Amino acid sequence: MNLALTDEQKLIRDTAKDMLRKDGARRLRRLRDAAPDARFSRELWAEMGELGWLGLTIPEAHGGAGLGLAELALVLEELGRGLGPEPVGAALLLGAGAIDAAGSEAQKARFLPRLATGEALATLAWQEGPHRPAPGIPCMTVAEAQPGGGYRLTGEKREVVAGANADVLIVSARVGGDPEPRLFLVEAGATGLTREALDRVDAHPVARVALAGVEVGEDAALPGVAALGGVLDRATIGLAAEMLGGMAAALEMTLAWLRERRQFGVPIGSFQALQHRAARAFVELELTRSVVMAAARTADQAGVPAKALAQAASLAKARASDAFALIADEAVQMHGGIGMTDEHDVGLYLKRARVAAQSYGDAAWHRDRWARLAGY
Amino acid sequence: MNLALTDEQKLIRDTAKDMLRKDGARRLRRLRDAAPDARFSRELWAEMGELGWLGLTIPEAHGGAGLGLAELALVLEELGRGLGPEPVGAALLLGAGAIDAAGSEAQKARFLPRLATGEALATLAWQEGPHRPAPGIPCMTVAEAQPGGGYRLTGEKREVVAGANADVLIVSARVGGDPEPRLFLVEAGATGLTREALDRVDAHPVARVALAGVEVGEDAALPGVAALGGVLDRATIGLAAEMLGGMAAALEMTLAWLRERRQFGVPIGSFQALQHRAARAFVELELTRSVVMAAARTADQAGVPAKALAQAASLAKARASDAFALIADEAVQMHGGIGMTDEHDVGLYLKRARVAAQSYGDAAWHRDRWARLAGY
Amino acid sequence: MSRVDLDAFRADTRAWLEDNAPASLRGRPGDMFHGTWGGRRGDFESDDHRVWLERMAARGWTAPTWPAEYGGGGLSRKEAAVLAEELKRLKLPAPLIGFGLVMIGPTLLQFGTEAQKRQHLPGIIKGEIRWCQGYSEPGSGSDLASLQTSAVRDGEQYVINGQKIWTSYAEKSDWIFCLVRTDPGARKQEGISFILVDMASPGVTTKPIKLISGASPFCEVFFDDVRAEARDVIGGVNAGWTVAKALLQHERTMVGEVFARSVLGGQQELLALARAAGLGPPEGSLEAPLVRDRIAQSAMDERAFMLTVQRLQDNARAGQPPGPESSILKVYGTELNQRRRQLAVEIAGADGLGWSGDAYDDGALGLTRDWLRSRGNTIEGGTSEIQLNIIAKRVLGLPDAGGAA
Amino acid sequence: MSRVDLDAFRADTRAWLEDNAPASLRGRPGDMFHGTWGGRRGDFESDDHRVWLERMAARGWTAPTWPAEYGGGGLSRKEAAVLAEELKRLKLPAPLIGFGLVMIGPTLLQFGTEAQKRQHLPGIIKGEIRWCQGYSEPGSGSDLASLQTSAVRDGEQYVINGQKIWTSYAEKSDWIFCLVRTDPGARKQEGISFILVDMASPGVTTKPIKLISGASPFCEVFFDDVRAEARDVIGGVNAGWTVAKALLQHERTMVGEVFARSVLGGQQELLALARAAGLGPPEGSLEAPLVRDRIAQSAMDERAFMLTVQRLQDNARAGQPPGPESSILKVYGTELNQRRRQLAVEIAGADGLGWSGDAYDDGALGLTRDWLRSRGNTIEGGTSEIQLNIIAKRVLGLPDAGGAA
Repeated sequence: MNLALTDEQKLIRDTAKDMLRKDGARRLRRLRDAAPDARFSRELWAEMGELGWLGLTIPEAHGGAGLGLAELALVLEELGRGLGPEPVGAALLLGAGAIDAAGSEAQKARFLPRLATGEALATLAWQEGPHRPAPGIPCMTVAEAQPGGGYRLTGEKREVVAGANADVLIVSARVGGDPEPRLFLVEAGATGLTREALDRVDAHPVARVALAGVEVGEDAALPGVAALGGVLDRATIGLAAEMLGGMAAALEMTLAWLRERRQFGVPIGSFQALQHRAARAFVELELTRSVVMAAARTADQAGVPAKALAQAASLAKARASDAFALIADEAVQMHGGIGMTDEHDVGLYLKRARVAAQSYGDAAWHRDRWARLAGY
Repeated sequence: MNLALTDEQKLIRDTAKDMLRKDGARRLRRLRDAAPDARFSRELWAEMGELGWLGLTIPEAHGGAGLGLAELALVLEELGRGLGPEPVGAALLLGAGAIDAAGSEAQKARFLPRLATGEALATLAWQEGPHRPAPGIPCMTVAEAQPGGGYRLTGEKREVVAGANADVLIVSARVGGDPEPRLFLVEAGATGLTREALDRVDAHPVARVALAGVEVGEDAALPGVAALGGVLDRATIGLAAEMLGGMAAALEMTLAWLRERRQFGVPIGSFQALQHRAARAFVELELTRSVVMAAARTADQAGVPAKALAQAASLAKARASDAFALIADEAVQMHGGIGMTDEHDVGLYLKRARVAAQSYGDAAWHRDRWARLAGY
Repeated sequence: MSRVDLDAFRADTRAWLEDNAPASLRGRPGDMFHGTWGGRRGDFESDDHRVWLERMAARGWTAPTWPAEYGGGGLSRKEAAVLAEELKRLKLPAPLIGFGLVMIGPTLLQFGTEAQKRQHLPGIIKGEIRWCQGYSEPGSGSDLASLQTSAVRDGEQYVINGQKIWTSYAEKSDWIFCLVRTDPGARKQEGISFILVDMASPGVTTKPIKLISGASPFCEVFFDDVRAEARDVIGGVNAGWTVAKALLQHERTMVGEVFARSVLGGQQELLALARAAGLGPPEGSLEAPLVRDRIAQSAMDERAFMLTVQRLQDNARAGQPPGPESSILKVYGTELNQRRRQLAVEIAGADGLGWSGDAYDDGALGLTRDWLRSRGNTIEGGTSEIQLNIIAKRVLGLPDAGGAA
Repeated sequence: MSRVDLDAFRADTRAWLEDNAPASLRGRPGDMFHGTWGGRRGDFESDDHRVWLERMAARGWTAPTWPAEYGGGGLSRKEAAVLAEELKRLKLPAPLIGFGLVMIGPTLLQFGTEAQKRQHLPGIIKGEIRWCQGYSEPGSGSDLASLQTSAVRDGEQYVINGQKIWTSYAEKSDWIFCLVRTDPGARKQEGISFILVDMASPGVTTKPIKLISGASPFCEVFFDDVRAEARDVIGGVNAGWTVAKALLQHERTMVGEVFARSVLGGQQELLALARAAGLGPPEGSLEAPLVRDRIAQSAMDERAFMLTVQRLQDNARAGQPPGPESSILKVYGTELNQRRRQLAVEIAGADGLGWSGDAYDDGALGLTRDWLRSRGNTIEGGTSEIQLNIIAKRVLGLPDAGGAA
């Protein structure tokens, strides 16, 4: 594993910087003024597809670029820096990711090319409570095998990223007595499917999804079993990458303010107490960068064991959660009153930091998992 | 409850300051150069008794001053400020305290007057493991009732304050199937009693005590049952008061150094990062003072419920543990290299802070108890 | 006053309250920020609230210890304590709250001339005039003394131009107490005056500031050739900094005490949230040990803070007046509240992250907003950094490096 | 060098090591602080250690990448990496450790004249001369440039008077590299020279400093009319500050990496302590959830730190040389170690608080001493405060307030 960027990776990062980071906060503000179920721009999405962002990690055979999570992480970092609200990580790592990890060749051929172009959006509906569940808590959504073939899905899902906007929902559900859920493709128009877009504090698109006996065909079941864990771990790493970008931007914005804002006749950045706190924030940022890069590279290793992937993901997410929260809090505090105003962007980072910290398992959840994986 | 000092209390504090605080570190250094079992000066003890310190909380009927823990706490605070190693808190709150709380009138009349003068030293042997035990872990020392009357004590005790020097050990032991231990008086010369003085990092006198079938008479059993908890809570508050003194002294010593030490042409105390850390240490000190004073006053309330006493003790000890550790760490750090040398007193506070933090239950233990007492 | 007299006062007070306190208000104690603010545009939650204010104000019991000659209650500290106890017994709300009673009133009592007291105190006590504070400016936050709003003498008046920011409830207030620069040539602290301005004066405009929590408790206030009376300068021309500092210290103590009250009951709230989030059964031991430890820590910090508030009050009663130590309360109380608000959101998980909509219940939406609002606690009323500077220099005597505080 | 050549080098190296590395040393990799320090008084743990040093030094493999002309190995970075891997494969200790190899040697390579390199490098490489560092003085800690030890020119020599402090292992060292003031009239950084002094010179005395942990790894060094050669000034007279700073940065990187290695295995140690203290069964889930959480936090911090060390190394190999970012490693690595040492003592409880005596086993006594010693980590080698100053100013570009760093 090499933790320096290759020239190709630098190029991807710089391109993302020019196109995805820029204007992110403006896009976010525009979307948050829209109704919750309109917090997704199909035009922009198609444009992103055209530019190749949405196929980055989709195999070349299915119309993607076939790149790794190491590359996607750079894109998500830039998106996070700019506060961009587009569900790129969820679409690629949860939606396309689940189909790629667990789908049949036919399912891949049917969906992945449309996802890569941005023609369609897929997401994963897996969460059922306000927290990521502790081990041993079963999935409550059930898929009853139907006498004539196919399944009937019943249950409720929440915190589904872009759930109100997706064309395809991949739904986790238990079949019979199996403890591990399986994954099922549910298309947007399905009878019995209702979706309620949420107005969450970060204004990112997210929804609750109810399945009241949604009937799907035999071909809606993804054949891969036990794939959910790996898909979630990759998405968790993607989220940590986005958080890395967010904390980097919040810190940079704060450093600029510390240099510019004058009180008592000097820039406030010359006050040593603030300098030391900024330096500590930077140390946390740098450590987070290391674990995020390492996690993405671990995920890209061929045949990586599930345990190694889980450890890397938990390491990245636990640290990113704590570091982003710390840096966002410090950023608002160091901005002073202006940081508390809605018109300043720094508060948007604070909001995103908290939502992200509490998504896909918070820091304590991931420390618990780390210990469990290490056998204690 | 009034948290301001009365004039009488101020007088006690000032007297203790002149006599107990002064020279404490010198006394400690002299004792730590002695063998572990010689870490107690009987002459100094008698002198303290003569001056009235050792009878402060012993009832007037038994030769003491009959004052409260609020007053003793001021004395212990001054002792702690000066690093005085004399087991005043243990002697009064564990030794005399147990006899006062659980003893018969005859036992009180026999022992308390000698303890008040310093002619004899009593302590309590209750701890059996490296930590204060979690609830539900029974006392392993047993007292078998003997056919001819009296008891036979078998077990091991550790971290017994002044255990190698005490004339009387009060030993907790289970009788028959009772879950709660009873207390027994064991005199120093008893057959089957062995005591090993420990060389602990803080150089305070402490010992391991083994009881290999020590036989005691019927009159060695203290009649009061279920008194141990209250005695320990009072001693815990006493320790927190000593810790309050320690942290106050460590902070004052550090403030003096910050004013005096010059680097880069200015006193290092003019560096804002150090100023803010010193200010935060002071905030912690002031909060600790409040909880210690409140706990001592709670203990002095007539008929105080056991739960209220336990809550007050846990509040005081948890906070004192964390605050003293923080302040001692900061004190060494702000002293720089000189703070790491054996010849400077600041390191002695660091050592005492850690021992005290981990005695009678650490901060986490007391938070756990607080939650239990509050029903969650 | 003897114990017998006090007992008689208590009996009288109790009887009067039983007779006069509207039944609908009993059991609704309110707090420092929720109650009747009064003022020209004062609206009341109910007619009973208005009656309650009028009856209490008539006795001067909106300001129980202020001199009776200005309309105050003229009570001794001990009598006032008895009144507070009796109000608490019936769980009655304060008849009137606001910055008149806790900020400008005490300042007038300390620095005002007899004429100024007679002019302004009765309106405060009766709840007829609501006050706001004009201190900070966009370029003068922590460095308050660098303020630029100018006041130029013109006959018996001053003409004021400039901008204030972070003025609480400016749009609902009748008068503002302001710091203005009356001598632009003097060293910065020495050219400042403390002046009272009628918000109805021509040239005063206000604009609300929307916070990250969505609320707008603060305003910008603009002064465009606003004319104020020279007789409304408090403490002397160019001597306003002394007045301002005394008021700030008072504000810190108050903010600390407000937080002391607001943190009460934190343990029960957090526990209820944890149980609701499935982290424990409806009663008994919590199953999430880390959350349990943090709730206990928060509850114990809360108790330690309350005891510190009490200790400083007890010391004050024993003749040790509150000094810069009040900064301790400001620093600790605000950070304690922030920790508690964040913990509440963490316990609630995704349920604590809603912004609006039926998918979240009102309690849950309050968690999000309260958490966001709490981030400002360590900024408003003197940042934590300023408080730490004050502690370091004025309490601990550490040497000045120049600059801040 | 092509992959084929590297493979050949690996095969040769492996064969040579199999033939030459004493069997008794295999499986004993040692660390940065435990190994053969060499020097005139160098004693060896065993004859095999001496043989191992001699054989490796003969090939220059004590300093693999240093030029062969001075006795070094003359290996490329890639070859040196292969050698390191092969040593690791057999778990062999470094043949030689010490400040000659990691501090003064690299400094001589960067700043020394040809004559200076020829004079001093071979002794370092062969392990014949052990070096120590004379930087700090009692009055000059963080403010190193205020140092007062004077060196006055006298013919081809300098006469040195003054005192150094915090010199590691001075009493066991043969030479010292020193900062001395050669121009007392110049501005403080500009009158300093970097000079090499033989510790056997008349007038040099050393006195150990006892630490709170009981150990004495540091000394005071006194110079009383000590004569050093003018040819042993490195980097030019009055130009020593540049040399000193380069060496300090190197030291910080090294200290960070040393901590990186020393924290390895922290999780297993803490777990074993917790199980021994009865907080969990010999295998499987720990029953003390708070301790478990802290062990996990510590282990995860350790892993994050290791990955950061690796990332900076990978960046360096990719052509991004280590700059002031190395201060990150110093700050974080030392605090991580402190947290770990304190956690170990807390887990052990009363068993982790012994000072001496049979009542405590050796492992337990080590816990106490290691915890105490760790408190110095954030002071020695540039305090955390200095590192944070460096990060704030040189990495983050925050404005200088004058003074420190």
